[in-house]
Amino acid sequence: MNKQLAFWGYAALLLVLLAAPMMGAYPIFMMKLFCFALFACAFNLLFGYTGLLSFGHAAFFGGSAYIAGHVLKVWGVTPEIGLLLGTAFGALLGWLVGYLAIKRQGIYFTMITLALAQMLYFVWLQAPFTGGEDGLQAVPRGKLFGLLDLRSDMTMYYVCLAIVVLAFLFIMRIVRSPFGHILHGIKENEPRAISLGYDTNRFKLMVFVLSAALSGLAGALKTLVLGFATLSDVHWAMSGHAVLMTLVGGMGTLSGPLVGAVVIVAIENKVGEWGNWIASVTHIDWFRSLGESVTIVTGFIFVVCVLLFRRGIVGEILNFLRKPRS
Amino acid sequence: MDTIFGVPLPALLSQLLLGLVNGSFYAILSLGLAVIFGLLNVINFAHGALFMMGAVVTWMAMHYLGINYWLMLLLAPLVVGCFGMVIERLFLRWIYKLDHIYGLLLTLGLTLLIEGAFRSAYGVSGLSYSTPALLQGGINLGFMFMPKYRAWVVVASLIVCLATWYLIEKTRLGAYLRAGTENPRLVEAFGINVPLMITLTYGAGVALAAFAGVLAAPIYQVSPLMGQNLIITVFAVVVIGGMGSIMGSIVTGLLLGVIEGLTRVFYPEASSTVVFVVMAIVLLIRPAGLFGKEH
Amino acid sequence: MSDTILATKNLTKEFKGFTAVDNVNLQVQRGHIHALIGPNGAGKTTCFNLLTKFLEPTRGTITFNGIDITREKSAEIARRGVIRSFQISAVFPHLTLLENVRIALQRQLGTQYHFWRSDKSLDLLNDRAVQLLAEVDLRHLADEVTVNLPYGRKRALEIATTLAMEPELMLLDEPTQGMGHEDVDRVTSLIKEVSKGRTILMVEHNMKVISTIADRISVLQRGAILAEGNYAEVSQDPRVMQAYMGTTDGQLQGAHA
Amino acid sequence: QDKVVIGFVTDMSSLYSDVDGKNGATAAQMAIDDFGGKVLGKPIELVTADHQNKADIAAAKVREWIDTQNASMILGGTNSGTALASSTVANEKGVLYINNGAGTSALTNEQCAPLTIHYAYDTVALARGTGKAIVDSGGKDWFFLTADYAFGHSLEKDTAATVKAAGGDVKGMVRHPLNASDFSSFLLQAQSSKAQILGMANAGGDTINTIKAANEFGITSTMKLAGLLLFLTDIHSMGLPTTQGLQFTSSWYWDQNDESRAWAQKFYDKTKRMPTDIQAANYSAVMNYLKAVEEAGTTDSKKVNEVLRSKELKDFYASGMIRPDGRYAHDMYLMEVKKPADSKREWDYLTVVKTLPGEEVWTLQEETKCPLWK
Amino acid sequence: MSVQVVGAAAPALEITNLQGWYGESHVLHGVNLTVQPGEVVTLLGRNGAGRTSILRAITGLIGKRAGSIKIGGVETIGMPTHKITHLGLGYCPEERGIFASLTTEENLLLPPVLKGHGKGMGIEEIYTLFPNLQERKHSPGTRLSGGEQQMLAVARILRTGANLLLLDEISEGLAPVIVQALARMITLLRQRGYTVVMVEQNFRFAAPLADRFYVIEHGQVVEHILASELEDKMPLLNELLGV
Ligand SMILES: Nc1ncnc2c1ncn2[C@@H]1O[C@H](COP(=O)(O)OP(=O)(O)OP(=O)(O)O)[C@@H](O)[C@H]1O
Ligand SMILES: Nc1ncnc2c1ncn2[C@@H]1O[C@H](COP(=O)(O)OP(=O)(O)OP(=O)(O)O)[C@@H](O)[C@H]1O
Ligand SMILES: [Mg+2]
Ligand SMILES: [Mg+2]
Repeated sequence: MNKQLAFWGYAALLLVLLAAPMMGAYPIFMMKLFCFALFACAFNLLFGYTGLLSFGHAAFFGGSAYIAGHVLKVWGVTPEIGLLLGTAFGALLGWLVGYLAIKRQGIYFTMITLALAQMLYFVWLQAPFTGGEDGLQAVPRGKLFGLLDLRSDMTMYYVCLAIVVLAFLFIMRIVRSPFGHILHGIKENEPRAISLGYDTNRFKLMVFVLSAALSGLAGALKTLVLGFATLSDVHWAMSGHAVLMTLVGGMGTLSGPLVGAVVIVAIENKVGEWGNWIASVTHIDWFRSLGESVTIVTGFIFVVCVLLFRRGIVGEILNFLRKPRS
Repeated sequence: MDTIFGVPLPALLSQLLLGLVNGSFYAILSLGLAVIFGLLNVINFAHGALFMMGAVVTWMAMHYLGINYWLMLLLAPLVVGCFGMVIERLFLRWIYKLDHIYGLLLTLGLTLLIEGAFRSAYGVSGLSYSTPALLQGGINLGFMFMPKYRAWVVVASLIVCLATWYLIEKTRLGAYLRAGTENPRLVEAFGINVPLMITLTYGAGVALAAFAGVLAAPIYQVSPLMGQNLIITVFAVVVIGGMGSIMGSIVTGLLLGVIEGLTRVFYPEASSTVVFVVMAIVLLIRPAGLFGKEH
Repeated sequence: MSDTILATKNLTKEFKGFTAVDNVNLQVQRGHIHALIGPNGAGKTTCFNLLTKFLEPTRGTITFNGIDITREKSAEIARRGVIRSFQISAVFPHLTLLENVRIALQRQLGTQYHFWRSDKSLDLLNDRAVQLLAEVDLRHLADEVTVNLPYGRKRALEIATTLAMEPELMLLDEPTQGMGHEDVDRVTSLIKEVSKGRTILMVEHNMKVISTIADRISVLQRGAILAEGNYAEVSQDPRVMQAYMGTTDGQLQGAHA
Repeated sequence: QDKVVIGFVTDMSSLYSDVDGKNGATAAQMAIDDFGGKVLGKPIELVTADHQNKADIAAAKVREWIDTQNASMILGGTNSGTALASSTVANEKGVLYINNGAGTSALTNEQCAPLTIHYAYDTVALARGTGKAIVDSGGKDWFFLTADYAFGHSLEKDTAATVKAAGGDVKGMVRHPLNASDFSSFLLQAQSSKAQILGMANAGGDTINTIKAANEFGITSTMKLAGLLLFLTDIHSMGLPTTQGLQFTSSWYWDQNDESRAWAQKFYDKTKRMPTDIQAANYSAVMNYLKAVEEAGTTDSKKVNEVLRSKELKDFYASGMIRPDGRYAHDMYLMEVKKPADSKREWDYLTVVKTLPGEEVWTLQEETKCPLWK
Repeated sequence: MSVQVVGAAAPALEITNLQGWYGESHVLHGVNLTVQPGEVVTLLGRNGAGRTSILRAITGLIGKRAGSIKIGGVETIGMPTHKITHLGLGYCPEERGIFASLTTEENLLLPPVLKGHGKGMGIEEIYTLFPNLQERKHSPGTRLSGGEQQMLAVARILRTGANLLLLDEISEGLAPVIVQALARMITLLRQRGYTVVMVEQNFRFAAPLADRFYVIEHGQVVEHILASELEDKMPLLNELLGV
């Protein structure tokens, strides 16, 4: 019953997304949303399903964004190769960071990923090809497989949608695979999983690499869509974003990060307008300054989420649906 | 004899001393983090923001009320400590039973709020605070000119660090605190007012940050963003030292200040990355950090 | 293959100037229920920790089925068929009972790393899982979430999970601790039941349990083996009575009922 | 379309929000008000957004304004990354893009675009202005303190080249990580080089903390500090005692002449702060744009752009031509910070030491990589 | 809070209609029991019957509670845990609660001596009772063996001078020789006038020690047995406990 509901829900969502650009939705904005949604889902694979909170995912997202940007622009490779290399880079970096980080558990793990990502931030800042503060700009979209011209936003939109849907299905499969079940076990009780003969570090490393690779894909795709990669992609605030999107949407739920990404990206882009609107309705002029206070609003959401809606939007809904039954 | 790897010995010596000054800040900040983590199990991301608050409050007191530096050395930690206690009562109180992660996220949210509030009030270029008259000028050490104020920073923070260490590791109150970290309910069942103790502890940890803030005010530009970059480095210090280890955070703080100082001479570009490199190496060899206990 | 499934030679563990396990030479016969008893702090749990490599031995060797496993990692040893249970209960709290057992069964499929495979491939384990739950009388609770179970049930589940591993050698650390009489009896017969075709090494303070099921008993004291033999032999040993039983009147029920 | 929309995207909440930010928007709005609030009979609307220093947000905003509100000009603020991204989008959409806050000279060089105008300053001018002026006044031996990333490197490189060309000498340099907070160690290295001039090829908090530490360690008594990227607000926040004697280049100063003073006073009445050169440039740019619209009789970007580039601009902010590469080539000024005793009132901080002619300070035609100006 | 002594007649512990919850699950459904000063009372029951929960409710450690719990005549239902303890309570939890960051000796010395109550045992006396603890006094508390930790948990509250002891399964996991020592200890405590409420699985251990027994089932008292009635009610008891 529930499963069917979910299936139809996803199907309806897909239909809406397929039709969206025709109905006047803004393709670039939608694509940006997709990239962040994918990033959040990849992050959630680690956080929600394995219980490992990485605070360094910007390193994979942004790192791959740079790499993809560089190979697309300077080497002039085709988009699919750019995405592939970006993803591979995410995986490689994920392996390195993961190898160091999984030596510790819980919050230690978190701090290590944060610190390593911050170290990488300095690398990106200094590396000549990233353009420092200017960022890597004017990355061409090129032709997919040398055939399909992505310069058209419409074409790009459908390619982007296809990639993100496939990636999402892939994540879904990981979660519901034999591997995913062990991950769940590790999340619940790691010593027990060890005593059952599972090499938990290997599982953790694997899922870390998978998550990093998918984050890398998200970053590379973002570069392809928007045409640039900049320092904010590798800044720790980006990692914080992944956490926030997952938390707001509902961690450990498949669709939570999607919802979270929509909410957060919308806030980031629209809070100023909303502020003006509230100000015009309530006649309290203070709200007009909301646009300059995105960080304050973000901070507020963090606090409210942690204190009141720990399950996140989707999590709370699921919980609500579940309750009357049991 | 008078050069090491091409660097003159006196120059090296002065760099070591300067490193020690920075190390003092790391020590006192990571100590506060360690105290809070150790006793509340909360990763206090807001530590940087509260450090900043210590500095800004010092500036405000001077600017609006004419209260001098020396008084603020006491008052700022008190004020910010009280603010911390309010935070603890209002927010942190509800999340102790949850995973650490929530503490981190909550305090991250608070950081954004606090920094945002100060930024709207004071902008980002910051405010200037002058060195107290008593400590202006410097001492010529022969090989370098050491501003008196910097020497004072080292002394003041060492005293505060050691006093804190003694309090936690060697006194009865410290034993309550340590036990309280593991099983607060049980300690309460022994007749100790744990909620109050936790509130005070958070206040104290925060006061340490504020104290560092006061010390920093005359050296650095007092700005709403001054805590942002420091906090990540301090996190790394805490990880290297072994989280929750009091002595570990003090020693590692000082040590890293010195290592950073040396890097500034031999490979300046890497001086803010070196902390993370050290962290990676330490973790490879000792996953629990230099002073941490393996569970 | 010899009849000795597990043997230790001069096994020693020192903690900062304190020897918890001291030159222990333990021989466990295949098919036996072998009990390790001894006063508190004698080193029994430490011994288990060494055998499963949760601790690194200071000295000595461990051989399992004639193979030296001293240097192997915990997970490797588990894969060889040496499975332990913990002194505190170890379950996956937010999974159902069925899923708990299935996680243990999954390893036999060898697909644990297959993140691309559907979890439908795991359904073929359900029958076996239910069967295992039935063995410990938990079948009716198969779809309950574990966290809600009382302690004794969790222990039973833990045993079921352990059985799922088809262990050749099971290490049980105080399996009846914290259980009511009912449960103690159930678990005792359960252990007897599952010992068919495998070997069990257990730590237990409940003498009634020991006397009913143990084939052979080693008594540890201060890290060293004090006495060995079957129940009758060991219980007659005055040293054992002095160090462990505490009563010198030959009444060997111990304090436990 | 019944109104003319100008979009202004800048950093309103973090690192650069003081030099431009909210008050930058105020300046732009002042221009609209002074113009009469209407052009070609349609009301003018200023829409603003905070890009939080994120290029994706800046680009998205620009795109959105153009697509959904039919914005006819985009005014861009601080941060190079966001500026380059916005420029790309605006040009793609055929809309005029004028930037004031960003330092990057790439806007008019490698990444120049037909509809992009770089209005206030760029790093090349800052480097050349300060470098040449100081060497000319006798500061021959330089030591550089450089922020170790692309921006710092280019400031250092440009200044060093100028210094050498003017007959000066570079004694050494040290590259520090971004946000290094403690500069004492680097300063000791600078001091031991025995150079006369300390060129600070860094920005914002790094420059500020360098200056503070230089005072504390008595470096200022042996070396003269040269800021390569400094703003009035920086001086304001540090105060004169720490900054006195410091030299740097700026495109404008409020106390330059009667016209600038008059405008600055109006600005001050609204914001309680004196304007930075960027904020003044915002006013000037919007004003000139509106005049050009009127003259062109349309808001069509191509036409307005042609008008803007066709003649010499002149107002209280600056005068000069917009070159084919998009650079508004006006004069720049070498400033020196006053001694506290010479400062008569709040915000009375600088004296103009020297005017740097517009023909010299900007990227020259023979150097440019901009295809539009070959 | 004034501690009113309601005369010598006030029971050491008086529980009426106690309700208790963990989050949303209701585990105690109206418990009534009374313990007079100097008595040793044992709570019996099957696993999960709610015995531990009763002790937790008394100390205020359960999620939520309602009804009435009077200690020495003082109503405590609204009090925070740390205040309740100062009425002379000593609690030894089922899970032992040894602190890893403290050494054995620090663990032992941790609970503060309660003012205005009996004199606690001296440290010497405790070490004679549990020689293991003395031997390992400088090692971290959780490095002790399971049994040693159990001893430490009991020893710890004997020091504070609490005169109402709540002991949860203290014989669990101990070697017979130590269990016998504990039995002697409880007899001793009783002679010294302590009031003891024990939860025990090990009936053999509890039987000779207790004055009275309460049998708990589903969060309620279902049977009350005096030591003198024990023989007679044995079959009933066996049935209740499922022996
Ligand atoms: N990690 C450790 N560090 C230091 N000492 C330890 C450590 N682990 C155990 N010990 C000590 O080693 C001795 C043996 O402990 P062990 O847990 O093996 O005892 P046991 O026989 O299982 O006792 P019990 O029956 O009480 O569970 C104890 O005295 C204990 O204090
Ligand atoms: N922390 C908790 N959260 C939710 N339910 C709990 C919790 N602790 C105990 N329970 C439930 O409360 C009921 C009573 O448990 P309690 O521990 O009081 O029983 P007990 O008689 O002491 O049994 P045991 O022999 O297992 O110690 C049980 O059903 C148990 O599952
Ligand atoms: Mg043991
Ligand atoms: Mg119990």
